[in-house]
Amino acid sequence: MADIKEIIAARVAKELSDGNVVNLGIGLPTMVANFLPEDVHIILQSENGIMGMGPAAEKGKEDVDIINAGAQYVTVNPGAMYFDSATSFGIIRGGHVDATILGALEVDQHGNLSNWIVPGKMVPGMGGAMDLVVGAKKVIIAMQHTQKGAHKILKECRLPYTAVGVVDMIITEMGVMEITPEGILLKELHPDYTIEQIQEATEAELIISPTLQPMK
Amino acid sequence: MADIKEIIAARVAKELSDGNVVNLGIGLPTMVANFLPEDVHIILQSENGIMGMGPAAEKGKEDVDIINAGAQYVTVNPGAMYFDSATSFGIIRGGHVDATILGALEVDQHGNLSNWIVPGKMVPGMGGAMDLVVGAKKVIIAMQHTQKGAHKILKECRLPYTAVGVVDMIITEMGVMEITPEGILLKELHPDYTIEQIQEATEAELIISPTLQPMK
Amino acid sequence: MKNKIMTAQEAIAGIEDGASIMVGGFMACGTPEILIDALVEKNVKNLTIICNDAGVPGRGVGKLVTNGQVKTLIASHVGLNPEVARRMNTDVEEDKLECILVPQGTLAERVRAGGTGLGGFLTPTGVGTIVAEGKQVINIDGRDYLLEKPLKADVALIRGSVTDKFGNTTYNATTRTFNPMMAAAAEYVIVGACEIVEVGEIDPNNVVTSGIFVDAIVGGEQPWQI
Amino acid sequence: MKNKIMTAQEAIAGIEDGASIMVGGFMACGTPEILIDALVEKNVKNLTIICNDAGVPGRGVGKLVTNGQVKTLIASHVGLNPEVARRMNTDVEEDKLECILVPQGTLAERVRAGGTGLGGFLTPTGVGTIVAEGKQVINIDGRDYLLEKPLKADVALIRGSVTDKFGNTTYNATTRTFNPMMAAAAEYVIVGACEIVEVGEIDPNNVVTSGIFVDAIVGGEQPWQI
Repeated sequence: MADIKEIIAARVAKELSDGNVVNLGIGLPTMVANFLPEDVHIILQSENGIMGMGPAAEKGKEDVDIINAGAQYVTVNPGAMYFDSATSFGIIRGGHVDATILGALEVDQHGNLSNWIVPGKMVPGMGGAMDLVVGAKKVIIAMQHTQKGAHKILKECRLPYTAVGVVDMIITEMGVMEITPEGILLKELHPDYTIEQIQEATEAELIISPTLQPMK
Repeated sequence: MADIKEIIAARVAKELSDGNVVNLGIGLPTMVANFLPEDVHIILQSENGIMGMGPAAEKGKEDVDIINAGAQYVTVNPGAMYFDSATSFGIIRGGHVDATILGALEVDQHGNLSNWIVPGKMVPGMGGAMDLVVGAKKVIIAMQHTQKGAHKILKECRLPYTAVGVVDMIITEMGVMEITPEGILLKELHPDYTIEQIQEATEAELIISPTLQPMK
Repeated sequence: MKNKIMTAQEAIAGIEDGASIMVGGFMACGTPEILIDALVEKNVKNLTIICNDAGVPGRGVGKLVTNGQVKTLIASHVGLNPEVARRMNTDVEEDKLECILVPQGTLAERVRAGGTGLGGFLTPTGVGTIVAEGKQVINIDGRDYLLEKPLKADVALIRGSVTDKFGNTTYNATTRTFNPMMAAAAEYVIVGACEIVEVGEIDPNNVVTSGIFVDAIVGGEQPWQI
Repeated sequence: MKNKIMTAQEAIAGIEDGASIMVGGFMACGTPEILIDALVEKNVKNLTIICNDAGVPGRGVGKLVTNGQVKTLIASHVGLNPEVARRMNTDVEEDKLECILVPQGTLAERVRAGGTGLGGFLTPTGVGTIVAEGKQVINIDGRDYLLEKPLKADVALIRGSVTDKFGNTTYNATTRTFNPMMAAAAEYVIVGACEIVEVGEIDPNNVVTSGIFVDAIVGGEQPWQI
C-alpha cells in the first residue's frame, strides 16, 4: 500500500518544475513534496492562508497559530506570506497556482471530477476543492487506479461533480494519463502492467499514445 | 466669499458626531474639520488609502509617501491605517463611511446629484465621487446656493448625473435643506435671508418646515 | 474616544436567540474561544452560524454545535466534527441542524461582498455542479459563471492577535482566515484579543482590520494549547 | 531561485508597441518613476494605460502622455493633467488619446476581479448615470446593480517600498493604492523598488504582495522630491 502511494507520489513529483506554485491535497498528494529532486524547489500554497509553507512542525516545537488546511501544525519557509481566505482564493481562482494535486472518487474522459459526495455517507463539504480545480493552471489527479477493483476512471462520472472539464492529468500506480479533447490518452504505462490490464481497470476507453513510454 | 464658505462649513460641522467616519471632498468641505467642537473627534477617510487622516503636513516636514485624495501632503493621527484602493472603496461602498461632504453643480428635489460634467468643458473624471455618494450613509452637499445667480437646486438636474436619489441634505449660506420623499424640506433659514429670497434662489419648490429654525 | 473594552459577557449581551453570527477561523485556528465560551454560557439558541467549518468537538463553533445552539450552519467543510452529521440526521426536532455547504472561495468572497457593498459576483466555481442549483448562470466572454450573492450577519466574532484600544487589529500567521472580511460584514463586531495595546502602537502599514469596524474588544484570548 | 533583479531596461525589454500596461499609484504617489522613465526612453507607442489617473505633467503616467505614447487611457480622473484634454481634442491623428473614465471604486474592483478570476461583480455605483450605458443592470433583492467586468493587462508596473529578492513587497503609507491588485492582474509584473532586501527579512504577516506575482525587480526607485 505504502509502495503504491510512493510510486504515484514520485511520478507526480516529476510534473513539477522549479518555482512552481503548488497546492497539495490531504493524504497521498502531501507525499509528493518528499520526492522532488534537489534542484526543484516548489512554493506550497495552503488555502487557509500561506504562500511558502514548509514541512510539518517538529513535535514539541509547534506554533499553534500556524496550521495547514488539514489542521496540522506546519512551518513556513523564508519568504513566506500569510493572507486571509478571500485573498487565498483570489490567488487560486485567479490562475496563480501552477498545479493542484488531489485525489478523486471518480474521473471521467471529459475531465469531469467527482470527489466530494459518496451517496449514503456523510457529506463533509467541498472545502476549497471546487475552487482549486477550477482555478489551478494544471489539475493532476493522484490516486490508486481502482477502488478495491471498482472502476474510478469512467466514461461518465456517476457521483455528483466537483467540477466539469477541469482535470488535465491522472497519475496512478498503473500509468500516466492525459485528458484530451478526444478522450483519455495513456502516455506512460508502469512496467508491472500490460495495456490490457490497465484498460481492464479503466471503464473509459484509453487512447494509447503512439509514443507510449514506461512510467518514470 | 471666505465668509460664505465659513458659514457653510461651520454649519456642516454641526451634522457630525464624535466617532463619525467622514470623507471630505476637496475645497469647501475640507474646511469643515476646522469648525468641529472640541469634544467631537471625527475619523477622516481619504479614498486614496487612509483611515485616520490628520491635518496638512507642515511646510518642510512633508512625507512624500503620504498624500490625500487632492494630492496634498498630509499627516495621519495615532491609530491610523493605510490600505489599497479596492479596500478603500470596499469601505466606502460597504456603507462604513458615516458621511461624505462634497460640492455640486446641480442637485434636484429627488436627491439626484450632478457634479462631474460641465458641457463644453473638459471632463476631469468622476474620481471616487460616484462611489462615495452611493456608499456613504449620509450625503451632505455643501455649496453656495447659486452659481453667480443661476439656480443649482433644481426640479430636475440638467447635467449628467453623478448618482440618482442619493443626496440627504443640502447646506448653503442661505439655509439647511433635507431631501424627503415629498421634496426639499427647508429646515433652517439663515437670518440674513427671507423665505422669499431662498425660494427665489431655488428652482425646486421648497417645503417650509413647520418648525423652521434660524440657521445655526 | 468611546471605550470599547469590556468583558465577554458584556460584549455578547445584545446577542439574542435567532441571531446570525459570523465566526472567524479555520478548524478553530483563528476563532475567538473566549467569545464562543461566553455564548455557550449564555445559551442563546436557534443561531445561524457562518464559519469556514464546524470546528472540532470542544473547539471553536464545535462547542456551539455540541451545545445545541446552532439551527443553521453555513460552512465549506464540516467533516472534522461528527456531531454535525448526527444533528443533521436526528429525529429530535430541537436538536436538528441544517447545514448549507458553500465552496470555501465562494464563501470568503460572499462575506467580502457583504462587507463591501457589492450586490454579488460571478465565479466559475461550482458551474455544472449541484452548487449551481437555483443560481443564475451568466456568460462573460464565452465562459459561464455563477452569480453568487453577498452574505451579512448581525454579529461577527473576530480573533485578534494584537488589537489597539480603538479596535485596529492584526492577525498572526494562519489565524487571519475569514476574520478581516467578517469584521466588515456584520452589524456588531466583537474582537477577542490576545493582546491589547495603546492606540498608535501598531504601525498603520500593518493594521489589517480598521478599528472603525469594531464595536467591542475583549481581552484575555489565549492561544490554543496542544 | 531564479534571479529577478535586473535593470529597468532589461525589465521592460519585452514591452512592445500596443501593449496594455497597468500602472500603480495615485497622482503619481506610488508610481514607479524609474520604470516610467525607461518606457519613455524606449518610446514604445500605442499603449493602453490603466491607472487611477493621468498623473501630472512630468510625473507618473503624465510623462507617457506628454511623450505621445498613450493611445488609450483607462482612469478615474484626468483633471490634474491638462495635456490629456489637449490630446483628446487634437486633430493630429497620431497625437490622439482616447480616455475611458471609470469610477475609482469600480476601477479598483475591476482590476481586483481580473487578478482573482472573477467574471465580474455587481456594483451600485453608476446606476442611472452614463456609466451604466451598455451595461447589464441586475436587480438583487430589490436594488439595481451594474454588472462590471474584470480588467487584465499584459504588464503591471508596481512601486514597492521594500521588496525582497523573491518579490515579496510592502508599500509605505499611501503609495499602496492600486499596486496590490495590479500585481495580480497582469501577465508580466515589474516592481520598481525603493529598497531590496534578502528573502526572509520581511515579516510574513506584513507582506502585501506575494513574490509569486513578480517577474522582475528593479532597484533604485527614489522618493519624489518636493
